[in-house]
Amino acid sequence: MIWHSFFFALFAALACGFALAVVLTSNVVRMAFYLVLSLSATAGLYFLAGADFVGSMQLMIYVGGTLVLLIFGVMLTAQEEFIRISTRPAEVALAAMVGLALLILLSSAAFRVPAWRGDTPAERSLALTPQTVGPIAMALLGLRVDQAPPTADSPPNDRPGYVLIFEIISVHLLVVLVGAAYLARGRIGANSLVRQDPSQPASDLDDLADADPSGSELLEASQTLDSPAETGA
Amino acid sequence: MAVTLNRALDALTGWLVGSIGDDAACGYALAAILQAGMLLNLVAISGLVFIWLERKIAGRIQDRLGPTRTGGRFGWLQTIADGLKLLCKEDLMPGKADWLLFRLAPYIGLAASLSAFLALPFSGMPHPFVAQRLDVAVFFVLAVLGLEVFSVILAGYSSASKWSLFGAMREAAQVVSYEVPLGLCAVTPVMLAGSMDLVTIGDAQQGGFWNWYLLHSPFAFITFGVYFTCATASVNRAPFDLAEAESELVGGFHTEYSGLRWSLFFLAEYGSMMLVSLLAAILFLGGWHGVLPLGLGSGGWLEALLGTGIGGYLGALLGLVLLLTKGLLLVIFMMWARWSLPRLRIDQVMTTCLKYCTPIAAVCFLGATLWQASLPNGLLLRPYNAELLRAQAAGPVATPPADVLIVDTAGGRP
Amino acid sequence: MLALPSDTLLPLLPMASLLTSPIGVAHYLVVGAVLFTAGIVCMATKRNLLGVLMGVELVLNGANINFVAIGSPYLRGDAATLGLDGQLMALFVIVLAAAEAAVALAIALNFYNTVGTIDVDRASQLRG
Amino acid sequence: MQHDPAISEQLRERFPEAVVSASPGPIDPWIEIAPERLAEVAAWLKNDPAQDYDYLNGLCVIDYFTADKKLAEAVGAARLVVVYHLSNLSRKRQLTLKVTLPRWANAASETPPTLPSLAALWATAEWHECEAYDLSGVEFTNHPHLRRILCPEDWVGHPLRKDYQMPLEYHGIRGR
Amino acid sequence: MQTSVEDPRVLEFDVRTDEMLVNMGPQHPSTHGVLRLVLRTDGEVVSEVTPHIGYLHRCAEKIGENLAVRQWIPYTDRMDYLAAMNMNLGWSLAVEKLHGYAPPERGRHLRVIIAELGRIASHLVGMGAYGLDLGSFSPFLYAFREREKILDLFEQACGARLTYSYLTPGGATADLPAGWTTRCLKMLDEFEPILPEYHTLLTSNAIFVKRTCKVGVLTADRAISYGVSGPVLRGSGVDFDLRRDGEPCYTQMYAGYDFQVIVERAGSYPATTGAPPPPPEAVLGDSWHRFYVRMLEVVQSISLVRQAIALYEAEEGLDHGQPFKLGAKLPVGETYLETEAPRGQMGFYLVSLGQPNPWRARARSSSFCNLSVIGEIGRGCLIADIPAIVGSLDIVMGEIDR
Repeated sequence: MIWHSFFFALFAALACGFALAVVLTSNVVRMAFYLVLSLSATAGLYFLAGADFVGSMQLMIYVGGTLVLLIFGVMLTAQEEFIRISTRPAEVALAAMVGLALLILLSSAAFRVPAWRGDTPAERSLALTPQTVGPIAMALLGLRVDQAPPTADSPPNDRPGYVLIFEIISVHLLVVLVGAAYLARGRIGANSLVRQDPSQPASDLDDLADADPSGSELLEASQTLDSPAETGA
Repeated sequence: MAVTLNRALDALTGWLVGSIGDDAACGYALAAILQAGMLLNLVAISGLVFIWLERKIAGRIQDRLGPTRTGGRFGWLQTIADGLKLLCKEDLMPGKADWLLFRLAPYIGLAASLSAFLALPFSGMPHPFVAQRLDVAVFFVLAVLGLEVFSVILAGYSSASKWSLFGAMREAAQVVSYEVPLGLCAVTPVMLAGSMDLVTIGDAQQGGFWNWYLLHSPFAFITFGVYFTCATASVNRAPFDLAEAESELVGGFHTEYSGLRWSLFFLAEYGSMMLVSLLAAILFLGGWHGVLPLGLGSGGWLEALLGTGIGGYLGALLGLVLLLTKGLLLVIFMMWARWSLPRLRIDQVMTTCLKYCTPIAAVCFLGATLWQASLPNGLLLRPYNAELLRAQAAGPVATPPADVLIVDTAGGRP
Repeated sequence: MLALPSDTLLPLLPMASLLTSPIGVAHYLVVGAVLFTAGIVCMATKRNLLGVLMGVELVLNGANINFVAIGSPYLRGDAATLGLDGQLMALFVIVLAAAEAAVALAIALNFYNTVGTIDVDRASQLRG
Repeated sequence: MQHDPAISEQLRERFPEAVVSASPGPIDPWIEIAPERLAEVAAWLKNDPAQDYDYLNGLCVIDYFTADKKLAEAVGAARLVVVYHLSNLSRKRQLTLKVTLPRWANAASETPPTLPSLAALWATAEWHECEAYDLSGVEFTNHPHLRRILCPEDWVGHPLRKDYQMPLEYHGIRGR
Repeated sequence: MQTSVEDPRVLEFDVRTDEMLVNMGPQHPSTHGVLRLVLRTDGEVVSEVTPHIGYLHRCAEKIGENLAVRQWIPYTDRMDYLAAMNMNLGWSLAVEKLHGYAPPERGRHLRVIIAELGRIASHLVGMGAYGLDLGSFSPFLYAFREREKILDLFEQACGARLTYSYLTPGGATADLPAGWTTRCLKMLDEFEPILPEYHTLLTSNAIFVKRTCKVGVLTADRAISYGVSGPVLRGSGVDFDLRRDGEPCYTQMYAGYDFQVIVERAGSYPATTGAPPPPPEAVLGDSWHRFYVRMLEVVQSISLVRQAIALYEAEEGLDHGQPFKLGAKLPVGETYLETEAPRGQMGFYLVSLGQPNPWRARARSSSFCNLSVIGEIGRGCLIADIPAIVGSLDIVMGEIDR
């Protein structure tokens, strides 16, 4: 058990430490990097808890997919003035107080339940890893092979699995991805890409880019520019 | 292997320290260090060999000799000499770079490349040479391999160079896209073996090349082709090496790197090349089993001759050699492609992935499934051994013998 | 390795059982709570839209740790089942988080295209 | 590729005051055009279906100026001559036009002489006119982007002028 | 409220990124020397290409005004240093045109041999470097292997391997050494069967076709307007080659030779053994066609060298043409002559006031005009297309900057 404790301490420290780093840093690229480390450490915690499949999925989908997407987004928008956007100190102080209170509440709640304290640990061998892939797959198909049947002679497949949720989530994912692809498409006045004739004056967008980015006129200019429906109607 | 090694080491340390801990803590620590060291050496040495091999192959393809001076007439020591040179080079960092990310990025890539080897078996039952046998080994390897992209993205971003940024953007788009068909292709052997455990998958293909999943069905054959294409793309090898396209982006993501950090990127790249090749060998090419039934495994002539102990280990060792040979051949194929083909354009790379590889992989998966279902004993709908699973999950009550794991979920194939 | 003088000093500290008692569900829950709180604070304080998104990811991961921990047979000391419900829930959360991230990112990019900034405090109007 | 023997007569007929002189030449014949009429002559040569000089091989500037008394007679009056080499690819015809300009529009302030740009007729002219401006100091009006193309932007002087002196120093680099 | 957008200046796009100005060069692997291209990019899409040249400017024309015509020959070497023989030839012919001189027959055939070998060597570099631009390293070394053999031949003829100063006003500095033609024919016999391998590696390679077809399309009209020449012009389908259509004093060099201008006529190229047909996706005037024209010209030049060697050996006299006296005064007059160099029409303009050195020596560079199209055909392509386009133009900075 000593290794379990040791690795738990290690991964927990990494996960919590980098989660705090995400909160504390103001550089958005660093934030994304710390988040990667935090979530990877979380995957380690899953492995420790015997959830190999979830751990792998965390690494593959969350860290390898979602966070890459996130960093992609950061890089697309990471202009000088947006990399560091600082928050007002008062807000920070308020958030820290609320957060601390929430943390104490949740932690104390966690230790209220005696069964959760880990006083009666199940023994396990480090050499063997749990075989959860098959049961999870069967559960997603509606078969719960992992639970003991209520009676000895009842067939194993009359208990509800997760087939409905699985279907819903699959359809949901499809719809969401199509929607996201549609949403990400933007519309904008002619930028220099379509400006074939170099002598033609630069479009509004270029003026926009040249303008002082912190000015409020930028916001208004971009809003008028990007509502073609109004100008067309 | 871990358990056997652990027992031996625990006895050794116990003898040295004078008492045997009930937790076997020292043994596990030593076993872990030893195994990590072995894998590290494997990657490092194979990196050295591959770089030499790449130069030699490139030379031969281009009507040259390649390295001939350092280390005899074949230039064996050329890579070591180059490595020493790189060690001595100044570690430069652009003034505007994000120092933390810039410094860390190469290590992330190397760590990801190395970690994926943790779950990769080098031999089958009864002595699976694997650092940590996982039930989800296939996905674990692919998932950890996918983390390598962070090193490229962060290196590209933190270099404060436009070329690096372009390389990073390309890499991000490319790797995330290619993980989809790569996973789809890897699912086909998983489906055929009925397990994500690489040891099980490898052992399901024993007994000659006609049992390899490559030759299982036409669909599986095509799947292998798609897998290898996508694997080449996901480890950034030509013709998909857009992130470092030297004719367009100077050096891509590693434009600003020099010296040791620069070489770490390449160590990671060669490690990943080896990894995807070994994975391909296990998933499709029979893994550690010979082209013809050699009888090296359990119940073979080797065990009959030398006994299950030494004979078994010797057989596993020979299996390891076989697996490495297969992996090496695939790596050489990648090198051959690199020195023969022009590079694709980024939009063509994405088209290849999204319009060709992904649909083909999906169709082949379906096809292979139907093919398997139409075989006489192919259907997977056997009574599921729930009791055994429960027993196993319950822990030490029904712990099977240490080195014999349940190959229960295997599909219809022998 | 973690054998500390637990009898005398540690009970005086709050949550000292974290270090002395064997690792159980509660320890995982505390990690989950830290991630959850960090996420909440992140969402509340960050002005960068993507920072807010990262806070959401942290919150979801905190919840996920709870799911996995409560489901884990090793931690509960209950080896009768494989404890798959927690893992399955965690899987669903991961998938939904991927979907959520895709949509949120699409919104963020659209926001950026439209408004020309990524600072949420600067988007004071709902039109555009 | 031949010179059209009739072209000088046609030009004289159509633009009587534009043609300053024409030489049948011992080797290459050429026609000299008045600078102020260059644009319309060029447009006619390009667009008239009977002429159709669609290809501008290039243009260059010759500086006739010398301080050497022995050469003064051969050089003649100080002037700049801009030479245009035109071709008609389909009929394999070629034509040489010359335009004589003063060396300076205003010698005191060293204002370069001007000539209308032909870049709108032949895209070739765009870069060649830049080169002529850069090296010989002829300014082309209505040019889309007249700039120093070979020398650095902040270079002083026009190197192909006969009286050009290499600067003693350029950004700390010794010139002579 | 209408949602569709009528304004053509409003377009839909996937993800907007910020415009970025990128300096490609002057130290960049694929800008063929010290060319600097300033790219205005939107993501990977290039919205504007601005070439900046002049990094190799030596004011060779000014130097030419201060040297005797034969002394300027080494400077012409350094213009298009990959086809220095053809540069020598261009200036020599211009000087000879001023003198009204024609070299003896043996010298004429010698010049054809040398000029066409120079064309082969130059096109080989163009081919190899183009492969390199597209990320294929091996063809470069194959091309250099063959080029080395040609350079060996040049070395035997004149003693130099890059800047030859061999052809000179009046003829050549020396006759070809004994046995040279045999070695040359042997080299050609070895070289010719290798060409189909290059076609396999590049011309008909699927990735190569994908990378070059419909990339950097230059229509015939624009090509003529920009004054491009050589394979770039013929790749756009303009049937023009100075070896056939040039001035008499140049075309007479090729009198009696059997050759065809390599250009697409009525949808097909002149039949060439071993060359694959154009792929269906190729458009006339794109990068693929420019490359293809070069490949076919290599084959044609081999045939021209063979004819020239036969004629050269059949020639009775031993006079290959004696170089003009170094300090001899030039006749008064002026002349302009363009010759067909590998990269296009290299024109030399010579104004003489009767001194030994010209009053004005002007070099009209083909690459200079060829490069000027990059701003037009490079607009709207991807970053990866820029090396593909620049490589297909096959520029040499020494010639552009002079």
